[in-house]
Amino acid sequence: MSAELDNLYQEIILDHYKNPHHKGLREPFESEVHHVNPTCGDEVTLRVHLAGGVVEDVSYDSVGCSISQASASVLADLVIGKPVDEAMTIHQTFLELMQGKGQVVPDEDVLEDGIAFAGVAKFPARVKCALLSWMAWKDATAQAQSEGVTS
Amino acid sequence: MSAELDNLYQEIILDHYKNPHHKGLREPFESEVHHVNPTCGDEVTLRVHLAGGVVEDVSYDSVGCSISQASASVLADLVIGKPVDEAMTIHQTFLELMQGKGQVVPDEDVLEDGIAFAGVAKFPARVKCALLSWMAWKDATAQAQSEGVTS
Amino acid sequence: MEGLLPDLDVIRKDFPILERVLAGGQPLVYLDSANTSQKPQIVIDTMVDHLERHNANIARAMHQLGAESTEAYESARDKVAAFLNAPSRNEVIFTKNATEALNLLARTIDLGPGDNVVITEMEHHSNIVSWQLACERSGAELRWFGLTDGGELDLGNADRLIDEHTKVVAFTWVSNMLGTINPVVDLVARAKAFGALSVIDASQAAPQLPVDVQAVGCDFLVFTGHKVCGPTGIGVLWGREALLNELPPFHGGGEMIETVTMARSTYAKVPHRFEAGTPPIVEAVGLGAAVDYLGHIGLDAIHTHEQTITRYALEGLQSIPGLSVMGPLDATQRGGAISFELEGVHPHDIAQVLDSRGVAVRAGHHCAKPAHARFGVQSSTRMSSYLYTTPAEIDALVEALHHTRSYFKVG
Amino acid sequence: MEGLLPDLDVIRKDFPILERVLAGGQPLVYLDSANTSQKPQIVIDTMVDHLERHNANIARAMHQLGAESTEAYESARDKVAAFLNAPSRNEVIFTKNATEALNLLARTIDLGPGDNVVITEMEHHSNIVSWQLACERSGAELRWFGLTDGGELDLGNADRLIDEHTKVVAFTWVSNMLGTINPVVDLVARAKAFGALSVIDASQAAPQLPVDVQAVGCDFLVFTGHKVCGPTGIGVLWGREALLNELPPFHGGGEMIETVTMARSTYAKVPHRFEAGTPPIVEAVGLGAAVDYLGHIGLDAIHTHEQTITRYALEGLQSIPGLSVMGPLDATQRGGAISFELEGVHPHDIAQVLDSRGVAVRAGHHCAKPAHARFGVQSSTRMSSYLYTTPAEIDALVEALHHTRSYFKVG
Ligand SMILES: Cc1ncc(COP(=O)(O)O)c(C=O)c1O
Ligand SMILES: Cc1ncc(COP(=O)(O)O)c(C=O)c1O
Repeated sequence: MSAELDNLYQEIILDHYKNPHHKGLREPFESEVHHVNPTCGDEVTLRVHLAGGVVEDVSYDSVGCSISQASASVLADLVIGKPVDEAMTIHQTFLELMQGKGQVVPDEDVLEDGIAFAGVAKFPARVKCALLSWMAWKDATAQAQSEGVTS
Repeated sequence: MSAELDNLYQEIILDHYKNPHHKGLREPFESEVHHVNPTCGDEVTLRVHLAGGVVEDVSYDSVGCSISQASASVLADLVIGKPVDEAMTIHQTFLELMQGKGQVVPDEDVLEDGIAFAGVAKFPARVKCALLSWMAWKDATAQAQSEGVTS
Repeated sequence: MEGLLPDLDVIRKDFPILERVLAGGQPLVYLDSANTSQKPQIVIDTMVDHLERHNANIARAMHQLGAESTEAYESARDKVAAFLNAPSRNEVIFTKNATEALNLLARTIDLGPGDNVVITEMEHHSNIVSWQLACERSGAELRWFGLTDGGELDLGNADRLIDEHTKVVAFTWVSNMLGTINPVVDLVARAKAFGALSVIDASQAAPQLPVDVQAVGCDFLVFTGHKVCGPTGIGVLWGREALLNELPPFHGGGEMIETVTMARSTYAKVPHRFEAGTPPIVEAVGLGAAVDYLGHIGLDAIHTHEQTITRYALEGLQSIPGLSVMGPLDATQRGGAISFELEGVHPHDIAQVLDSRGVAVRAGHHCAKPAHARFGVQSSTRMSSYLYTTPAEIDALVEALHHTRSYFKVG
Repeated sequence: MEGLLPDLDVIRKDFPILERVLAGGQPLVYLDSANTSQKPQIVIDTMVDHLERHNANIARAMHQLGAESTEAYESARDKVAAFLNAPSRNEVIFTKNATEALNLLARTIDLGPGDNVVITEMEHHSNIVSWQLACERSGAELRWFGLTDGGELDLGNADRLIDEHTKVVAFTWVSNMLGTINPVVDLVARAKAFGALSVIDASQAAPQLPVDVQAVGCDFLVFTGHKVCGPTGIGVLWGREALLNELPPFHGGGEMIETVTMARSTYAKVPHRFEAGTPPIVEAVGLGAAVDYLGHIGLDAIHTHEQTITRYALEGLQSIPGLSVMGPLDATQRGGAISFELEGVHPHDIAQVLDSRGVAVRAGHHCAKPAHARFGVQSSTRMSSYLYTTPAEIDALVEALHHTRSYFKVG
């Protein structure tokens, strides 16, 4: 069992947890969302700043467990500076990994540190933790984009 | 099983069912009630006429099974002409017989034809049928008495 | 007999209660399945396994038992979604029974003075009283389709009943008293034409014919677990996801929330939105096993079996002097519940004599008083078959009815 | 250890799940009983016997199976009435869970603008959101008792909170998060002094201490089956008979009616008034077996056992560096649910590491977000014992918590 546990709590995850990247709420931003994991209460407030079809910044404030915290940090690393389309593809890849019940082999080229979450997919109760900030980011990005269209 | 059944459907019951006594709604009366057995829909409308502490008349109209019909007929036979107190005692005796799960030996002196219902007490689903008009009578009598007090 | 389920003997072995011997050594002839169905061993065993090995609260629990229990509960949702051909698993809400599902809708769909709700005279009380109460609370008007002498919906005045003020059209798919199968696709289309919500009570349909919510096109549909070989304590509300998410919350409590402060709360989306508190977990798991079991036998095959038994029963019943069947007489146009009257003997007394021969039927108003009143009767006797019913059991019923007549010396 | 149940080993044998072996060969250490309790064999067997031999719908069915099923269901009502020392069996209403029982009251007790409802900050969401929704619908005001730093009700401003406009005072007997046992007799008296109805949430009390509604003097009390060794899908609303019969109907449907016409209906008295539709029959039967089981062991003995285990657990937990227990620290003043924080490790992560050692606890807000907010935390870890818990299991917890600290390299 300890092997399974180590597989869940990979060093990379614990590092991101202890030293989260891009954490804190920053300006400018086009949209801000607040997402909650209703079952456990983990929360994230997340802002997106888009410019010229590129994810210029993702900033966030969050409370939660190591998995949800580390995953926000990895998300920010992965999408900041990427074209929105490409970021969405990364999102999709991460989602598939999480929903794959441990059967999906992660693509390190796309997910970089995100591959450390492969072990999480085997713990259904923790998948929601890992996805919290990713869902928030998708939601915020959709809002920012529709802002752009209507304004 | 046929013995049990014959025990339920005693000749006396079937006779009262085919030729109910005192049936039909009559005047005068001090109170009229309508009782329903919600589970099966059996219904009785029952009137009570009291005078000088005596049950002068009980008249009724009812739809229902052999047990509920026969029991209304036997009730009317038993209580008409009796002092209210004595009628209440008969009511109590009948109630105890019905709720006795077949363990109570009926007192023929008090219940007369009512002793035929001893077999019903073994069929919990039918006890309500046997009690429908008796409960209506008790209710109507209480109303007639309180009418008497207040008027 | 052509049309019976091929392995009827084997199927009967799946139901332990069918081996029950009743008072006087009478074998059980269970013809009360429209009231509640019997349970196959696989449903009972699945529940026992859950209670003995996987029991834990769901969603909230982070441990292995919690994960197992949640997985079992949520996969029951998947099974029910497949059973109904629902577009999304989120559309399947577990309730306590069909009654709760109907009341949930009657409590949460917004109604007001000037609005109307259309039901039918052949509804089960659960699909009448729930809307009566909703109309009383809101000031909306309750209207209903009457019935023809043949026991079908009288659609003659449909154009006057359903109008632009109609908010809900709620009707049963199969009548639990008359057996009538209603033209649900047509009724849904009539509701839709006026922008009204359609609510189908599939409590008697789900056990015996394929239910495909997408093919029917309705907005909401309910059924109850204990009539589809599942346990009591579980029912299903299905609804279109967008519509469900627009409804206000029903019960407040655990799991239906997004966040709670003392001052105010926000609510989760479906299905959790309507599953406040600890849900009927082992019951949902049992229901999942039940719909799997039915799916394995095949709803088409079950439907054919029911029609075959029903045809045979209609013939047998009509051979009895003084017996009149209520509702459609064509077995292909009806479900497997057959209510009847027998001249000179009250339904209670019929049921009692039948019971002394081990034949279990229902007597009374079957929670359909208005339909009884429509036909001028106060109560009736009802036999209802299911996938385990054999022609020999129908023979036993018919013979017991002959005996009833002679017992009460009628005719 | 003095105070433990004498035959603890024998009692543990009654619970088949306690023999479960989890991943990695770890034996199960189930410390999540405040979330849901495990089920003794007798409860499971009683349910199986019902399903395999006596299954039928109740009340409506006139046949032998129907009589047996009705008898089983109604005698469960007698057992629950005895369990609560209720003056009348009619006062016991079977619901689906505690949440439904609370919502039933919140939907049917008449409230209006100018009225107020008083709850507390330590309630489970089911006893908060139900009243929030009722106040939103009716325009009544929601008020609440705050908490002291020690996790008790702050009764300091009781005289301002409860006043002549108070219609309902609803509170938990035992907190599911802090463990606090509230002064229920005092609170009931305060409500009564202003003519307000008192509603007690006994979901955490009923499993572990004797509940006597007459001694407490409250108007309504609820609890949930799955926490008292019964199945899911069943809960209880108890209320004074006269009060219950004055409440308007809740759900409309089968069995709650007196008579139904299309135009209007009249309603039965309690208990049927509030049991619309086919009730959770086998679940009530299981609950009956469960309260019998608890009664046989004795609620006083169970209470002593819980206090003994709680005292031992409080000692063990407080020996862990960085661990702080929330709520009362005196085992005689609290129930068996102990929530705590461990510096530097999030509750999810604690629960995960504990789970890898077979120790099942709950992590999160335990459906008590406001109580967490009051103490400035977003979530906590909760261990909760029951009559089958051993001191050795507490040792396993404590050891696993030490391991958690070293795993996450804290301290
Ligand atoms: C204090 C308290 N009240 C109410 C509930 C709700 O019980 P249920 O989820 O069974 O409705 C619970 C348990 O979850 C509880 O601990
Ligand atoms: C047509 C119909 N609707 C609704 C119901 C109510 O189902 P339940 O009692 O399980 O809520 C029934 C069965 O009793 C029924 O036959």
